[in-house]
Amino acid sequence: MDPDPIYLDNSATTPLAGEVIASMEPYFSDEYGNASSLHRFGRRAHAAIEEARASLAETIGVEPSEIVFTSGATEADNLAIKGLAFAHPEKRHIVTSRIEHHAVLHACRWLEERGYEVTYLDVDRAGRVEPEAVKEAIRDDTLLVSIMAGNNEIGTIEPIGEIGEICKERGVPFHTDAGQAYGKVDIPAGSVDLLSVSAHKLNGPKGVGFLYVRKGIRLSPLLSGGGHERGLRSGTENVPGIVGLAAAARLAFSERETVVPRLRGFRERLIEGVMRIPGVRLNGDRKESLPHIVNFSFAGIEGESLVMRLDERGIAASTGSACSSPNLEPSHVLVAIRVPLSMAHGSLRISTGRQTTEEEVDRFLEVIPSVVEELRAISPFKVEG
Amino acid sequence: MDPDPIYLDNSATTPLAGEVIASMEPYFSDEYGNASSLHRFGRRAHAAIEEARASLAETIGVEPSEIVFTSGATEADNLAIKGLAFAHPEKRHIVTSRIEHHAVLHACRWLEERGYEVTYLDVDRAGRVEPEAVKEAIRDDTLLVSIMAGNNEIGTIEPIGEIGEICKERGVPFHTDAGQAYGKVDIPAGSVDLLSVSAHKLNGPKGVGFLYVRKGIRLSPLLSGGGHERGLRSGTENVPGIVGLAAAARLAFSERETVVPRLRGFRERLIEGVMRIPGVRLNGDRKESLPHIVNFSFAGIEGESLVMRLDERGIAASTGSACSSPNLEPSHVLVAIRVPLSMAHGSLRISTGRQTTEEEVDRFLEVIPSVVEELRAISPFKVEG
Amino acid sequence: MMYTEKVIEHFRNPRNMGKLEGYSAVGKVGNIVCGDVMWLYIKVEEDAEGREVISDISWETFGCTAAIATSSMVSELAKGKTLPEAIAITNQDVASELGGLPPVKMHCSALAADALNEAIYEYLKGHGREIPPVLKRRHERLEAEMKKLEERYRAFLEEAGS
Amino acid sequence: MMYTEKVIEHFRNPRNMGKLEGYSAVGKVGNIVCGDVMWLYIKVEEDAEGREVISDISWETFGCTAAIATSSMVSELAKGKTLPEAIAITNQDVASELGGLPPVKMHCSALAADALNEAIYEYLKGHGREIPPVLKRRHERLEAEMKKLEERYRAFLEEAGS
Ligand SMILES: Cc1ncc(COP(=O)(O)O)c(C=O)c1O
Ligand SMILES: Cc1ncc(COP(=O)(O)O)c(C=O)c1O
Repeated sequence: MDPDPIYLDNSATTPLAGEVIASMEPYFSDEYGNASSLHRFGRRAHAAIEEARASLAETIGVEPSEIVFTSGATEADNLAIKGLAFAHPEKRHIVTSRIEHHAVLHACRWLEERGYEVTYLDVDRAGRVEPEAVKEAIRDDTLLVSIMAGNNEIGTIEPIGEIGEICKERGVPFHTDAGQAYGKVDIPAGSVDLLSVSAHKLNGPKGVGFLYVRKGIRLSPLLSGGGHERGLRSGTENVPGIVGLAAAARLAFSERETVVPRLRGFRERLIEGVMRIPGVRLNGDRKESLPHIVNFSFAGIEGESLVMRLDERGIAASTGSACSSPNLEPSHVLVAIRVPLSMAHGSLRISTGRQTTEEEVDRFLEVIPSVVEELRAISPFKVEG
Repeated sequence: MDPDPIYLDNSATTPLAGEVIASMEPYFSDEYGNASSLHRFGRRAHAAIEEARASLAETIGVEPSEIVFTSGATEADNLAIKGLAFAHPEKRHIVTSRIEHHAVLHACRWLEERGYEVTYLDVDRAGRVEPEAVKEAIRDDTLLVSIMAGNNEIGTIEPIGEIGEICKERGVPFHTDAGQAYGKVDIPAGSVDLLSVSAHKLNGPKGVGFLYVRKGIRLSPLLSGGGHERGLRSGTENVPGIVGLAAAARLAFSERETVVPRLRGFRERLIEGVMRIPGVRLNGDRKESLPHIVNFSFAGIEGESLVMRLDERGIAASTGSACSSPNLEPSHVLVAIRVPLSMAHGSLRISTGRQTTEEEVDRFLEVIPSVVEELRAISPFKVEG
Repeated sequence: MMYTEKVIEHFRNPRNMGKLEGYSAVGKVGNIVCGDVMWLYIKVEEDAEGREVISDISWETFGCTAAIATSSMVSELAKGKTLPEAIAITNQDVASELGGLPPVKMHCSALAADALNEAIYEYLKGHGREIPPVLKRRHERLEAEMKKLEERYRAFLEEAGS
Repeated sequence: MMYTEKVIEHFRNPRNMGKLEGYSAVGKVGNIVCGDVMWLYIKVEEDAEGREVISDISWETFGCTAAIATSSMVSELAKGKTLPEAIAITNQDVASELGGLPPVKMHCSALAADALNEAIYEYLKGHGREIPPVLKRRHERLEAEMKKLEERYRAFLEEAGS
């Protein structure tokens, strides 16, 4: 095994930044109060949460009272979709796309099983939702439009601003899952009503995130109880997690101007390097992409074994292959952008992060041709050199 | 201000134990993988979670596959109650008690607003639910019985074993909220079908907990998505949190035989000391109680100002007074056990923890009479000495 | 919920607390149901120019931090004031002087201003004097509120089963 | 999902991989739809006692870690075996020899045993020999499964819009 593994799976999760750990530590065993408590421990916890709320609100230019803390983007997505459904039972139709994260798709499916109609919009071969298609899909009984800000598998950025304007015109709430996009690209929060974020995609802690809920949008809570978060999400607040989320966001936004161009550079370098290998396809859009995600397909080999072979060589990446999924079907995103099934099986997602170095990218580019060659050597499908 | 504040609000939340922090640290920036990832980072995270799951299962004598990780007891309670409701829409009746935690009560109320019928069982003056009352309340369309293991305000322990047997006979699923009882008293997990736990009540981290779901009990997820936790609770697993939860549980169970008697001793000492003050009432049961919680009412004074005065003197405690609650009503638990309203306003909850010392208890007993006296001096209601 | 420094300071060192010896009148407001009861004692004397002033004042309060701090503050604001000046003290004045109160606690500052009103009302009534319309209106509103509360009190106690 | 050490070891150092020169028969199983395709080559020769044995074996596999490891393992298990012995190798044997497979991956071990069966079936058929009933049954089951998969494949591709 390689002594110093190279982590290129930052869209799955990220290491905690040193600054983030440092921000959380005081809240473990010193300032450990419950933010609802009256005494000094409670007041300090409360102040820490409100400070975090204010600084997160600032990153997207909204009011602190519009930020609802959750356990992550999955909960934020579910709260947005099911929470809106429970609050407006007369609206029975949802518009979303075929390439949403499972948190959105399966929340929609859950409602479908309970009698809702869901329009799953097609995307083009780059993975882009057509704003006109959203316009056509909206009906009088449309509860919600949910289109992600940037795709977690292929990186494609969606036209959130345009879709938001359409929704505003039609008076339909618009939710965007910004699980991958937040902190990486500009999100026109003024165009959205609901927005999901997860800390651990951002060098923040796992198990915490937030949902931005525009003032005036009415949701029913999924987690009822003590009335925390203005009654929208009960449960003792995860103070260190919330503080860590805010620290991670502050870090991401303060570093954006240096980190994002670096990641874009890595992405271009990766595309150039990998596309030299024969029988390779770039999945997604070369330009309109999140900076940190790039997705390839390799003819003749299967993605799970590719990831495992890379792991043997000390490189952590991921795949949308059927063999890597619990239901043994290839990625719905790759299918939606019409990657041929054989190629969908051979997909590889590389995602960089703030800690990724040029040496690591180059080491990957050095290793990948031989790994592909080895696996093709034992494959019955031969690829022209 | 007192330089070394005394924390006697351990039923609100607890400081992280040193062992727990140490167990979590490796998962922040070294073993930071997503437990769903194929590569070594993912495999190690996965192994850590499964180890935690197995060790938690062992504490209550169940199968690892019966443990579902959540963001805390509030989520566990909601998943048990709403999750069961969504999976069994034909059952429209719930049995619970008047003294449940708000997470249970408000989840029930949420269903009530959607057409469910809920029987809120009365309790006796000690806060005990009568098993016979449960038997009488069960109907053919009863979805669930939910009775807490131990009360978070007054400490009363409920007859979970007996209630569980009744539910078993009648074929009705039985949920118990063990948010306060887990790790403190024996819980006959064999008698329950669903059981909620929160880590931060146990010197573990905030934002993580679990729901035990007996094999064969069918729930519909509240958080749909990537299919984590056997499809019952999606969202990237909070690896450090889960590891910390297991470490906290291990610690609690390994120390139980020394810590619990110590806390019981503190409780007796507190009762003896405080009852010497005139115009004091013990709320709850002197014997059948969780070891760490004791609740008093002081005639003629209001609880919020009592807590604030104690805070001035460096002691952190809590109250069920109306003034301390967002809806300005006194604790539903104190009302349910028929504490006269004037006394309900003057309640004080003291809750000790593993880090509490005898010196701290004695310091509280030294301070409390003068604080009570001060507040009575400015109160229009005079108490006979 | 956050209290200002000023609230905390008055809570810690309340001014004019206790029962006043030889008071001219007492205003009793609040109800044990909602958990705030305030008794405000005033002593009214004529000053050198023959105007009636609140020469001394004190209070007894059963209530939260905010209730105690507003009791203390209203007593400071009213002390030495002529009756017309004292009548003009609003709950907004009390809250502002304390640097503001958490929204959920604003009713406590109302209670303090009400207690002052009631004390003056009782004083004027006891001396067979004419009651200014504003004072009378407030007194009637308070009586009505008290009645409502008592009804709620009954319902509450029945629900509580005692 | 956890692989055993043995699976990882075979995945890392697969035995008998590649295309066999001068093979007697090849068994082709799997389908690109489900993402696992295995071609198993055998060379059949008579041993000193005149029995037909699998004197050499190799494979080419498109598939996951488990598919590659089971390919390697089945080739080791079958090498040097007489045809009846080789026919007797089950997918359970393959999985057990690897120390077990994750539940979701058990179908990969089936694939490896199937490929061996198919290769022997093709060998016997190619030489005009009688096919043992067990082999024939399996062959027919595989054909039926393949047809079903191809139908699903069509539906899948249509759904994918290409
Ligand atoms: C786009 C997107 N949405 C939602 C999620 C869910 O986030 P979490 O697993 O933190 O709940 C993820 C990551 O898994 C994501 O990439
Ligand atoms: C008995 C009981 N149940 C549930 C909860 C809720 O736990 P959490 O706030 O961690 O979700 C608590 C504590 O707040 C509790 O004491």
